[in-house]
This record gives sequence, structure tokens and C-alpha cells, in this order.
Amino acid sequence: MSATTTGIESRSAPLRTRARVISNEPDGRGRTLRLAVPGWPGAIPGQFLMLGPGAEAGVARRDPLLPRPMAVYRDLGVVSGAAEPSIEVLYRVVGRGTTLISEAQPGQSIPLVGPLGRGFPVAPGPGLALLVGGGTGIASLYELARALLRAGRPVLVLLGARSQDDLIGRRDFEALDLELVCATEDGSHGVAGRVTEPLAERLRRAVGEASGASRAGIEVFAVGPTPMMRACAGIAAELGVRCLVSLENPMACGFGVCLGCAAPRAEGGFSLVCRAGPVFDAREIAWEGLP
Amino acid sequence: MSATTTGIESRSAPLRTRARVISNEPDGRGRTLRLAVPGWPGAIPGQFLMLGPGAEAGVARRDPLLPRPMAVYRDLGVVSGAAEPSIEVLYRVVGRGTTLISEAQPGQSIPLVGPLGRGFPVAPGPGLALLVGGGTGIASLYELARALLRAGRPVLVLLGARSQDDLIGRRDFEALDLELVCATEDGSHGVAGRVTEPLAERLRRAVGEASGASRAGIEVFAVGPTPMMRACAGIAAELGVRCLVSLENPMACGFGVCLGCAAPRAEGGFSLVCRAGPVFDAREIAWEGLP
Amino acid sequence: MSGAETPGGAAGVDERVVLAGIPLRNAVLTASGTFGYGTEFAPFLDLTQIGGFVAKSLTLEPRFGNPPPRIAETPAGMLNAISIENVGVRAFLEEKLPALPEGVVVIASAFGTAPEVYAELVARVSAHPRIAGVEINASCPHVKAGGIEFGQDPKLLAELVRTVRAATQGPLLVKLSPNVTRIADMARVCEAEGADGITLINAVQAMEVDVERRRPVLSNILGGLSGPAIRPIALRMVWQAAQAVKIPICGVGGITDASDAVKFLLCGATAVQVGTTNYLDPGAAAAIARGIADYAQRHGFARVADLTGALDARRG
Amino acid sequence: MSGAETPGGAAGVDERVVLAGIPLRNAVLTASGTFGYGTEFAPFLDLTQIGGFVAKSLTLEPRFGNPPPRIAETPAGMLNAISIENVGVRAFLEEKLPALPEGVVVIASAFGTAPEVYAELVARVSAHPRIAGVEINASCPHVKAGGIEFGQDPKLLAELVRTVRAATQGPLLVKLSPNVTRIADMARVCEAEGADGITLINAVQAMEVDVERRRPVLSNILGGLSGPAIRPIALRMVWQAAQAVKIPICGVGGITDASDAVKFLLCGATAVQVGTTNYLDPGAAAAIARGIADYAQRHGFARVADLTGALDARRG
Ligand SMILES: Cc1cc2nc3c(=O)[nH]c(=O)nc-3n(C[C@H](O)[C@H](O)[C@H](O)COP(=O)(O)OP(=O)(O)OC[C@H]3O[C@@H](n4cnc5c(N)ncnc54)[C@H](O)[C@@H]3O)c2cc1C
Ligand SMILES: Cc1cc2nc3c(=O)[nH]c(=O)nc-3n(C[C@H](O)[C@H](O)[C@H](O)COP(=O)(O)OP(=O)(O)OC[C@H]3O[C@@H](n4cnc5c(N)ncnc54)[C@H](O)[C@@H]3O)c2cc1C
Ligand SMILES: Cc1cc2nc3c(=O)[nH]c(=O)nc-3n(C[C@H](O)[C@H](O)[C@H](O)COP(=O)(O)O)c2cc1C
Ligand SMILES: Cc1cc2nc3c(=O)[nH]c(=O)nc-3n(C[C@H](O)[C@H](O)[C@H](O)COP(=O)(O)O)c2cc1C
Ligand code: FES
Ligand code: FES
Repeated sequence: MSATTTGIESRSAPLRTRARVISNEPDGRGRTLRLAVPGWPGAIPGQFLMLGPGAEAGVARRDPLLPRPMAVYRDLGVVSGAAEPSIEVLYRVVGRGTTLISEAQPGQSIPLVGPLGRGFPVAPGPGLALLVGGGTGIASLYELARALLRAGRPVLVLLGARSQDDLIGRRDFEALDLELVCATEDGSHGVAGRVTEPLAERLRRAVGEASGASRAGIEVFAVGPTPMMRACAGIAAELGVRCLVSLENPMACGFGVCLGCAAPRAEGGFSLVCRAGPVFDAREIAWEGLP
Repeated sequence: MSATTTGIESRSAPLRTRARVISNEPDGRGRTLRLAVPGWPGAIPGQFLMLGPGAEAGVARRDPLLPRPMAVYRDLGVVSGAAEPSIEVLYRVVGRGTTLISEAQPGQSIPLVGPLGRGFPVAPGPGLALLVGGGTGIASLYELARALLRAGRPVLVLLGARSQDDLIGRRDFEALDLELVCATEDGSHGVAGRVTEPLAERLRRAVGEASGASRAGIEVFAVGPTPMMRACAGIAAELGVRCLVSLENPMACGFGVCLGCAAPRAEGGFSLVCRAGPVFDAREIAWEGLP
Repeated sequence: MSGAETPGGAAGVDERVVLAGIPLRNAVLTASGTFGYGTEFAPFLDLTQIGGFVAKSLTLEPRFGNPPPRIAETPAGMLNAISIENVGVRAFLEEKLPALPEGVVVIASAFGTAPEVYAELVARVSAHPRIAGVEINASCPHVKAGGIEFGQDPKLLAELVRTVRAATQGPLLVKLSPNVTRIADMARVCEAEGADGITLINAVQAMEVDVERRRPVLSNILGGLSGPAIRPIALRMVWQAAQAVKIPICGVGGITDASDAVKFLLCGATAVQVGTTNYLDPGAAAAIARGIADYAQRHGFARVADLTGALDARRG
Repeated sequence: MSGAETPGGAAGVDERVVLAGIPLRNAVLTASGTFGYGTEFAPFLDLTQIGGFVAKSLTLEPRFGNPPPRIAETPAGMLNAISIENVGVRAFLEEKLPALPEGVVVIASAFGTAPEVYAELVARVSAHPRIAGVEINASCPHVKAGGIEFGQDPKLLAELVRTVRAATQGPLLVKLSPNVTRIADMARVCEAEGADGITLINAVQAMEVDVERRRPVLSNILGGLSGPAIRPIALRMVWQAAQAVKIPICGVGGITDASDAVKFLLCGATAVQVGTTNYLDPGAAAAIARGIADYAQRHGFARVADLTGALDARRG
């Protein structure tokens, strides 16, 4: 990593608080939850939160019990007119916890712990950054794209999903000053097929065209379903390009004490996804050992 | 019981459904929950419901687990403009279940089983009916008062509470064509002191003034905290007047299968409050055995 | 004895199972003590749409239970200390059974303080043509043996099952206590002594305290924990017993929906019982039966019976 | 060894308790395996505002745990099968302990496969001046004895406690498995062999199934159930153990708030441990300690220690 890499050293201490729901609106098949978080210190792209399942209902809710890990989608800071910093979470309703989160009403509060984990390293330089997002993995890439742009990197974002409505957050990416490629399996938006196909093509082209520092600086950042990330890692490895991924393991605590989120390491043993990750160099992971 | 008594024989089969919340508004320190209940067969005064704790949140809620027993406060039938019958529940927030019920929003649905239990016997005749309500017990008396009035009985309602705001439902009783006496412990409304004092006085007077059929037909109906009901029973017994009470035991099912709601009988053994009751002749109860 | 003859299931799935020699229309029974004597559920449920029900445990004489409070709510569960309040075997056979519609599969539950008492009960109920089988509730604190339950001591349990087995040739299920170190040992005892099947689990011994009154919530101090909270424990015990014995297992504990029920079948249960959930949703058992058939169809199983033990439990 | 000297409590209540010879600032500890090595909680909690913490169970050598998935959510609870992943005793003493601020009470937890291994571990950790006491985790599936846990067999347990007792004169707590028929017997064994206290309960053995994949959720198949779901079971076991022994008991299992904690004290616990709740609310333990003091004051107890066993359990 370069000297300007934002790594574990610069992480802010996480806080435990109740975030206030500002809005909770659908975005295609996903939803955007905007929260006011008193004292929010700002997150490094790739960091996440543990969000209590559903707004507090005046009484402690013991079922579902565990908080849900969610990426910090947009870190808005103190927007004008507001007293507190606000953030956004982009999520999909998949089970009981996210169903309850989807029912949180503006004004209600949600228990929140964060920011947590180690985010993406953001190094300056001429190398192309290829950001590949699949499904809700898209949520981890927005602030990363912005940080890379700020660091002067050329950025290409590739978003993949089943269908147009699953391309959650797409409009926010369209508003950024970067190249955006979308792939849908049913061809309803962008290229038809998997996002790994345009990735392979664009990465090959970038590696072929670049030289020196700009070639060495090319990186792939992939967040999405495990098979997608594994495929991205394979494509990158073949071309000798570094690939960073963000793993989604089940978590109970999010801050390194339950040891529930272990991912197997290529060199043997395990790493805690919530503490050593969720961002890893793809080569560190023993992919076949992920459930 | 007289021949026209509405007893167990005329009970409608209970239904299990999801009631739709029409409104859920504060009434002093209590709340009134109005529900649309498709297929509601109507209740006998004194019957109750089992209400799922809180509106369904799209996902099954397993904590709190048990439904909450609640009297049918007002049985509104099909009000004009509505497609389904509606009912009202008058309740107080005392714990986790009622907190969740208090958060149910109009349009949400709540699991409901009912009508359940054996209601009050309503016999015609000239005898004075003295209805004594304490705390949330008030909720069991509104439809009873109406039914007694319909049966041609002279009705006196005595409501007791700590303070003015605890006299939930008072305005609804004021709108009925009957005599209403309120007692508050702090004297903030009506007579100061316990409701049992005006009861003793009024009952003594009624017994003294009445004769023959009208004297034999005098009845006390008491619903409230156990000590209050016990005191009412004592006052009535002293004057040889029948006293009916409605017990509030913890319940899991409400329809006679868990055997959790047993109340000790004066003659030994137990009665199920949800099935043999909740209304009992006060003399049937072994008061000292109630928790 | 009554049973089910026709293959059912809107989905074309064969829902029938045979539990301990009892042919059942589908794999969903309801649990003793949570379904009364059946008739209480008539307003909510067509009793012929479930596999059958296990009636409240019977004693030879009618019996009153504990003084109130008898129940308490706990996180995702409830406690009870009813103490086998029941109408007695005679009223059950003469009044309760005849009140049930034809075609309803009834399993009686027997409870006693000595093996001979159980045997007499079992002999009496299993002779009745409306009784499809008997489940013995072996979770009785045995006075002679110092308060331990029959289901907690392998020797007492063996004696109990042996004695009862000699008293009936009809289908015999033994319902075990979960309050033991090794459930597999208890299952093996039942199998060795000739039980036709085992039912797992009864409520887990537990306690709740009222901090304001500084008293136990239950008059009995201790009670049995049931409901979703104990489901993972019940599932584990069914799994362990299924590894240990060949006789069929009826899984019970915290089942709220079809997915919960399927978990028990996959772990090796032949049928399941719905308990506490009947209180919250008296129509639940029928919905669960339908849901199991749907699951079977979605996953390509032609028969619900094939779900039994279909868990892929290779490690890694 | 470190301790607490000053009577505390904004409310003027004396919050101090002595657990197994360990003086504690207040009655709230945090449970092994749920509080890491303490430093992880520094952002959320002033570590000197709780009685102390029990560190993750240690083995002689660093140890990796089970492959994922290691955890699952269940109704009002969670399952885990971590398998004592830890940094090993050396890194604990040399790196983890020195990173903690002064005044934090640390109880080490020891785990092994044979009594001698436990003894060596206990000897090493209890020699360290920052260690206030040792808790031995007797819920280890003992290979030689066929997979049964030390805490499940009275004879194995007696041998274990005896061996460990000989290895240290410092405060020794034995943490028992709840997966037993009679917890009181196990508690008596600990007392007889000289343990200074017992901790009750460890997680309850349980299982969860993924019906879509038709596989156990955990790679280890079986796991331990913790969280509010098991609180009534833990409370019952603390009560039963408190009736059986005189040595102090540390109550653990499903505590989420001060009222839960008070229940354990009333049933006879001298102190409590907060476990799974730390994951949901990493500041909970301190709030619980404050809440206990408030309760004591409201109910007229000058000392939190007087809450121990203050349950009125007369029947009727
Ligand atoms: C670091 C990280 C960041 C994430 N960021 C996002 C995000 O920005 N947007 C988004 O929609 N989702 C995100 N996820 C996935 C999200 O946490 C799960 O979809 C969510 O927990 C599902 O909860 P549920 O109760 O609806 O599902 P259920 O299936 O009912 O959950 C049951 C249990 O499994 C766990 N679980 C289920 N799915 C997942 C999963 N994919 N990953 C981890 N645990 C899971 C739950 O946390 C819960 O403990 C992220 C996961 C991780 C680990
Ligand atoms: C037949 C009957 C009719 C009732 N009608 C009304 C009514 O019209 N309005 C009203 O406000 N209240 C009524 N109650 C009381 C009401 O059921 C309780 O206040 C309510 O259950 C409290 O639930 P909670 O979760 O808020 O309290 P918690 O204390 O958290 O409840 C814990 C458990 O205790 C039970 N419980 C607590 N208090 C009572 C109680 N007083 N009676 C029975 N069980 C209790 C709960 O049902 C639950 O199972 C009635 C009770 C009965 C038995
Ligand atoms: C109130 C109540 C009463 C019960 N009575 C009996 C009984 O009489 N006989 C019996 O074998 N089990 C009895 N049980 C145990 C249930 O049959 C079942 O084994 C247990 O509740 C676990 O299942 P569940 O979690 O689905 O309720 C009773 C359970 C409850 C809750
Ligand atoms: C993820 C996890 C890991 C645990 N690891 C240990 C351990 O290493 N040693 C131990 O004695 N107990 C361990 N426990 C058990 C807890 O200390 C505690 O006894 C149990 O979780 C019950 O308490 P709770 O319901 O408050 O969590 C662990 C529990 C969990 C949830
Ligand atoms: S989620 Fe608890 S250690 Fe990672
Ligand atoms: S509440 Fe279940 S029997 Fe009365």
C-alpha cells in the first residue's frame, strides 16, 4: 500500500447510539434509509454499521435478536440545515431483519454501532480503478468511487444485477463524474449478461493500453455475491492485477469479539471479516472455504 | 338466572382473523383502539378478545409471544359507510405487549381471536343494576350498561380511578342515559376517595328503598383490580345482593386449552377464567387464592 | 383405531406418513396439553385437515392442577406449571371422545406416578376404538425416586416402558424429558424396551421471577419452558435421537410455521407436533401441514415421508 | 490481583460484592467469549464501571476455531460453534493484559482436554498480578470419555476440579454445562472439591437447519444456544444450585437488562455475567450495573450484596 493509503490506522473509534430515521424510501427493488447520527465521525469507504433490526418500538425487541451489518452507502456529513451528520444505507429486504428495517418510520430511532471494519485502501496515481458491484454490493462502492476520484484516479464503475430494478443506486452513480457500465442478466438495462464479462474485457484493454506506473496502479474493487467476487479475483489474477473484495459473512457483533464472522485465509487459519475486513486482498482468501 | 339471561348457550363461535386498525387514539391515560373485524359476530357484554401484541410487521413476532386478553369495549356493528363490523378496545399501556399495541398504525393489521368467554347475564326487571368499574375494568362495562338499559333496568354506573385522567371512557358513559358517579382518589374529578364508598352508600339506600321484585333484582357488577372486586363482593354479600365480577388472570390461549387461567373456586378446585368466566358470581370465587 | 387412507395434498404430494404404526393423513399432530380434547378447536380448524392430535395427558382419576399463577411469558417462550389438570380417563372416554367428529385421529396421553398406573391407563385407553395410539408422558417427577422424572433415569425409564409395553399391543409412543444429559441414551432405552416411537421434547425445566414482588412468578416456583425459544434445543435432541435409534420420532418444540416443521423432518422426525403456537394461532397446525406439502413439492419430493432424515450433514 | 475498594453507586447503595474471594466494584461481569480481551470495548464502555470481565477461554497454544458458518440467529437467541479460537495463554499474558487500563478486574478462563492441561493453564494465568481469578470452562467435549463434557459427568468433573484446585490458591470458579440432568449434583461436586465458586450457565447445546439448502446452518452441525431464550433455564439452574451449595454462584444466560440481572441475584447468585447482549449493545453491562443499584435503592436494600437469595419462595 502506498503512504497515503487510508488503512486501519486512521479509523475512527466506533460509536453506539440511536440513529434517527430521516427517510426510508424505495429505490427499485432496494430501499434507501437516511439516518441522522449524532456524533458520527465519518467512515472510510467500505466500512459498515451494525443496525438494530427495526426501529425501537418503545420496548426491547428480542426477536430478531442480532443487529444487521450494512455498508455505509453515502456519508453525507452535516447537510445544510441539519444539526447532525447524516448517512445513507442502501439495502434490500431479504429476511426478517431487513423487513423490520424497511418498516422504520421517519422520526423513529434505530440502534446503530459504527463505523466498523477496515475500509478500502485509496491510493492516488494514474492507474485505472475498476469498481465492480453486484446486488447489494453496489452499496459499498459509492463512497469508494468518490474517494478515488478525489485522489485523482480514473474510475470505471461496473454494476451488475438480475434486472433493471435490481440496479439499486444506479442514479447516484450516474450523477458522478465517471464511466458507468451496467449489466443485467435479462438485458433490461445496459449490456445483457454478467458483469464479469465487461470487467474482463475492460481490464484486458486497460492492462494492454497502460504502461509503467499507470499499469502497476490498476486495481479491481469487487463487492457482491461470493461467486461474483471470486470470478473477479480470477480475472484480475490472470492479468496480474490486484483485486480487493469485501466479504459478507454472518456477524453477531461487528467489532471482533464474537469470532462468528471468520473467513478462511489462503495461508491457513481464519481472519475476522468484521475487523481484519470486510475488505481483503482477494489473494488472502481461501475462497473454497467460504460457505 | 332468569330465562332471558344471555348465557353460555347463546355465545357465537369465536373467529381467528386479522383485524384492521382504524384508529388508535389516546383517551386520558388510556387509549382507544378501533378495529375493523371481518365476520365479527358481535359479542355478549363482558366477553373478550385475544389480541396479538402489536401490529404484524410483515414478519412473525415471537417476542412478546402471547396474545393479550382485552375486553370488547364498544361493539359498534357495521357503522355507516363501512364494509365490515367494527369494535373498540379501551386499554392502558402497562407493559411490552400493550406498548406494541399502542404503536399499531391505522391500516396495519392485528391478529385477533374472539369473542371469547362467558359474558354478563342480563335479565330484565325493575331491580337496580350497579356497575362498578375500576381502572381498565371500566372497559368491560360500557356494553353491559347498554344491554341493561335495553332490558329496561335502572342503571347506576360508578367509575373509580386514581385521578381524572385515569377515568378512561368516562365521556362515553356520560353520553348514555344513566346515572354516573365518578370517584377519584385524589379528588380531581367526582367524589374523592375510593369507588367502593359511594357503592356502599348507594347500594344500602337502594336496598332500603326497594321492595319485592325490585329489591330481589338488585345486582352489582364489578370489574377492576382484585381488591376492589373483593370489596364490592363483600359489600353486596352483606346486603344479600348478588354480585358479578370479571376476573383478570394471565392467559395464554383464551379458549380453554392451556389451563393457565385457573381461578380457585370457593367450593374447591379451579375454574377456567377464559371459559367458565371471565364473569363469575362473586360467591363462586375463593378470593384468598387469587394471586 | 382410525387412520387416513387417501393420498392428499393439493400439490400432488403424498402427505401421508406412518408414525409408530399409526397411519396419518399428514405429518402434523398437535401436542398434548396445547389442544385440549380437540373440540375446543372446532371453530378454528377442520380437525380432519391435520394428521391428528394428542389429547391432554390423562390420569386415572380427574385431577386439579396447581394454584395460579400457572403461566408466564418469557422471551420467545412461555412457562407453565399446570400439573396435569385433566378430566380423568373415564370422562375422556365417555364424554370427550364421542364429541369428536369421525375421521379425527386421536392419540391419548397417559401420565402416572408408577409404572403400574401408566399400564392400567394405557390398557384402558388403547382398548377404545377411537384411539389411534398412546403416548406416555414420561416427564413426571417420580416421588419414590426422589423427584427425578421417569424420563431422566434410564433404569426407571426402562421399567416404565417395559411395564406399559406389556399392557398394550397398540401403537406406543414415549414422550421424553429434555432435562437429561444424553437424550440418545433415553431413546435407546425406549427402543430396546419395545416402544413403537418416541416423542421429543417436553418442556424444558425453567423459572421466572417477578422482581417487583421478589417472588417466583409461578406458584409452583419451577415450570416448563415451551415455544420458539426451545426450538433449537428440540431440534438438536431429535437429531441426536435419530442418530441413535431406528424407531420413528415425533418432533415437538417451538414449531411456529412449515419451515420449522420441515427442520424437524429433515433431522429425522417422521411427524411433528405443534404446541404453544396453537394458543397464538388456533388454525396454525392446518396451515403448517399445507406448507410442508408445498415445501416438498418445491424441493422435488413426491412424498412428505421422504423428507425424514433428508438432511445433508456432511461436515465442511 | 486487583479489586475494588470504594463503596460506589450514585444512589448511595453499596454496590460491592465479593465473588469467590474476588472483590468486585459491582455485581456485573461480562461473560467469556462475548467480551474479547476487553480492549475491544474501550470505545463503548468505561471498563472500570463494571465489576470486571471474563476473558475469552484460553488454551495453552493459540487455537483456530471451526470453519464458517459459526453463528446463526434463532428466536430470541443465537447459536455459536466457535470452538475456543484464542490467542493462547502466552499472547494473552504478554500482549492482551498489558493493553488494559489499570483498575480493570480480569478473570481468565481456561480450557483444555485433560485435567493436567487445565492445571498448567490455571497455574500460569493465576500467577499473573493482573489476574483476579480464574474460571475453568468445564464444557469441553472430552475425547477420551467419548465426547461427553467434563461438566456432564460428576466423576470427570471431580477429577478436573481436584487437579486444578491443586494448581492454584487463587480464586477458582468452575463454569458448568447446562446440558445435564441434575445441575445440583454438579454444583455439589465443585463445592466438595474446593472450588471457590461456580458459574452457571454455558450455552445450551442446540441445532439449526437451513431448509433451503437442507443442511445444518453451522459447519459444526451442533452449537451452543445463548441469549434471552435461555434465561429461564439459566435462572432455574442458578436457583437449583443455590439450594444445593454454599459457595457463591455467578449467574449467566440471557441477561439483557438490570431486571434480568436482579432475577439471578434474587435466585441466589452473588454476581452475574452479561454475554450475548454485549454484541447488541456494547455498553449494556455498565447500564445494567447502574440499574441494579437503582433497583436496590428503590427496594430498600443498602447493599447489592443483600439481594443475593432475597427471593421469597414460600409456596402458595
Ligand atoms: C459487511 C457487510 C455489509 C453489508 N452491507 C449491506 C448493504 O449495504 N446492503 C444490504 O442490503 N445488505 C448488506 N449486507 C447484507 C445484510 O447484512 C443482510 O442482507 C442482512 O443481514 C439480512 O438480514 P435479514 O434479517 O433480512 O435476513 P435473514 O436471512 O432473516 O437473516 C438471518 C441472519 O443471517 C444474517 N444474514 C443473512 N444474509 C446475510 C448476508 N448476506 N450477509 C451477512 N449476514 C447475513 C443476518 O444478519 C441474520 O443474522 C452486508 C453484509 C455485511 C457482512
Ligand atoms: C378477560 C380480560 C379482559 C381484559 N380487558 C382489558 C381491557 O379491556 N383493557 C385493558 O387495558 N386491559 C385489559 N385486561 C388486562 C390486559 O390483558 C393486560 O393489561 C395486558 O395483558 C398487559 O400486557 P402487557 O404486555 O402490556 O404487560 P406485561 O406485564 O408485559 O405482560 C406480561 C404477561 O402478563 C400478562 N398480564 C399482565 N397484566 C395482566 C392483567 N392485568 N391481566 C391479565 N394478564 C396480564 C400479559 O398478558 C402477558 O402475558 C384484561 C385482562 C383479562 C384477563
Ligand atoms: C400449558 C402447557 C401444558 C402442557 N401439558 C402437557 C401435558 O399434559 N402432557 C404432555 O405430554 N405435554 C404437555 N405440554 C408440553 C407440550 O406438549 C410440548 O411438548 C411442549 O410445549 C413443547 O412444544 P411447543 O414448544 O411447541 O409448545 C404442555 C405444554 C404447555 C405449554
Ligand atoms: C459466540 C460465543 C462464544 C462463547 N465463547 C465462550 C468461551 O470461550 N468460554 C466460555 O466459557 N463461554 C463462552 N461462551 C458462553 C458465554 O460465556 C455464556 O455462558 C453464554 O453465552 C450464556 O450467556 P448469554 O446468554 O448471556 O450469552 C460463548 C458464547 C457465545 C455466544
Ligand atoms: S462479527 Fe463478531 S467477531 Fe466479527
Ligand atoms: S387462557 Fe388458556 S385455558 Fe384459559
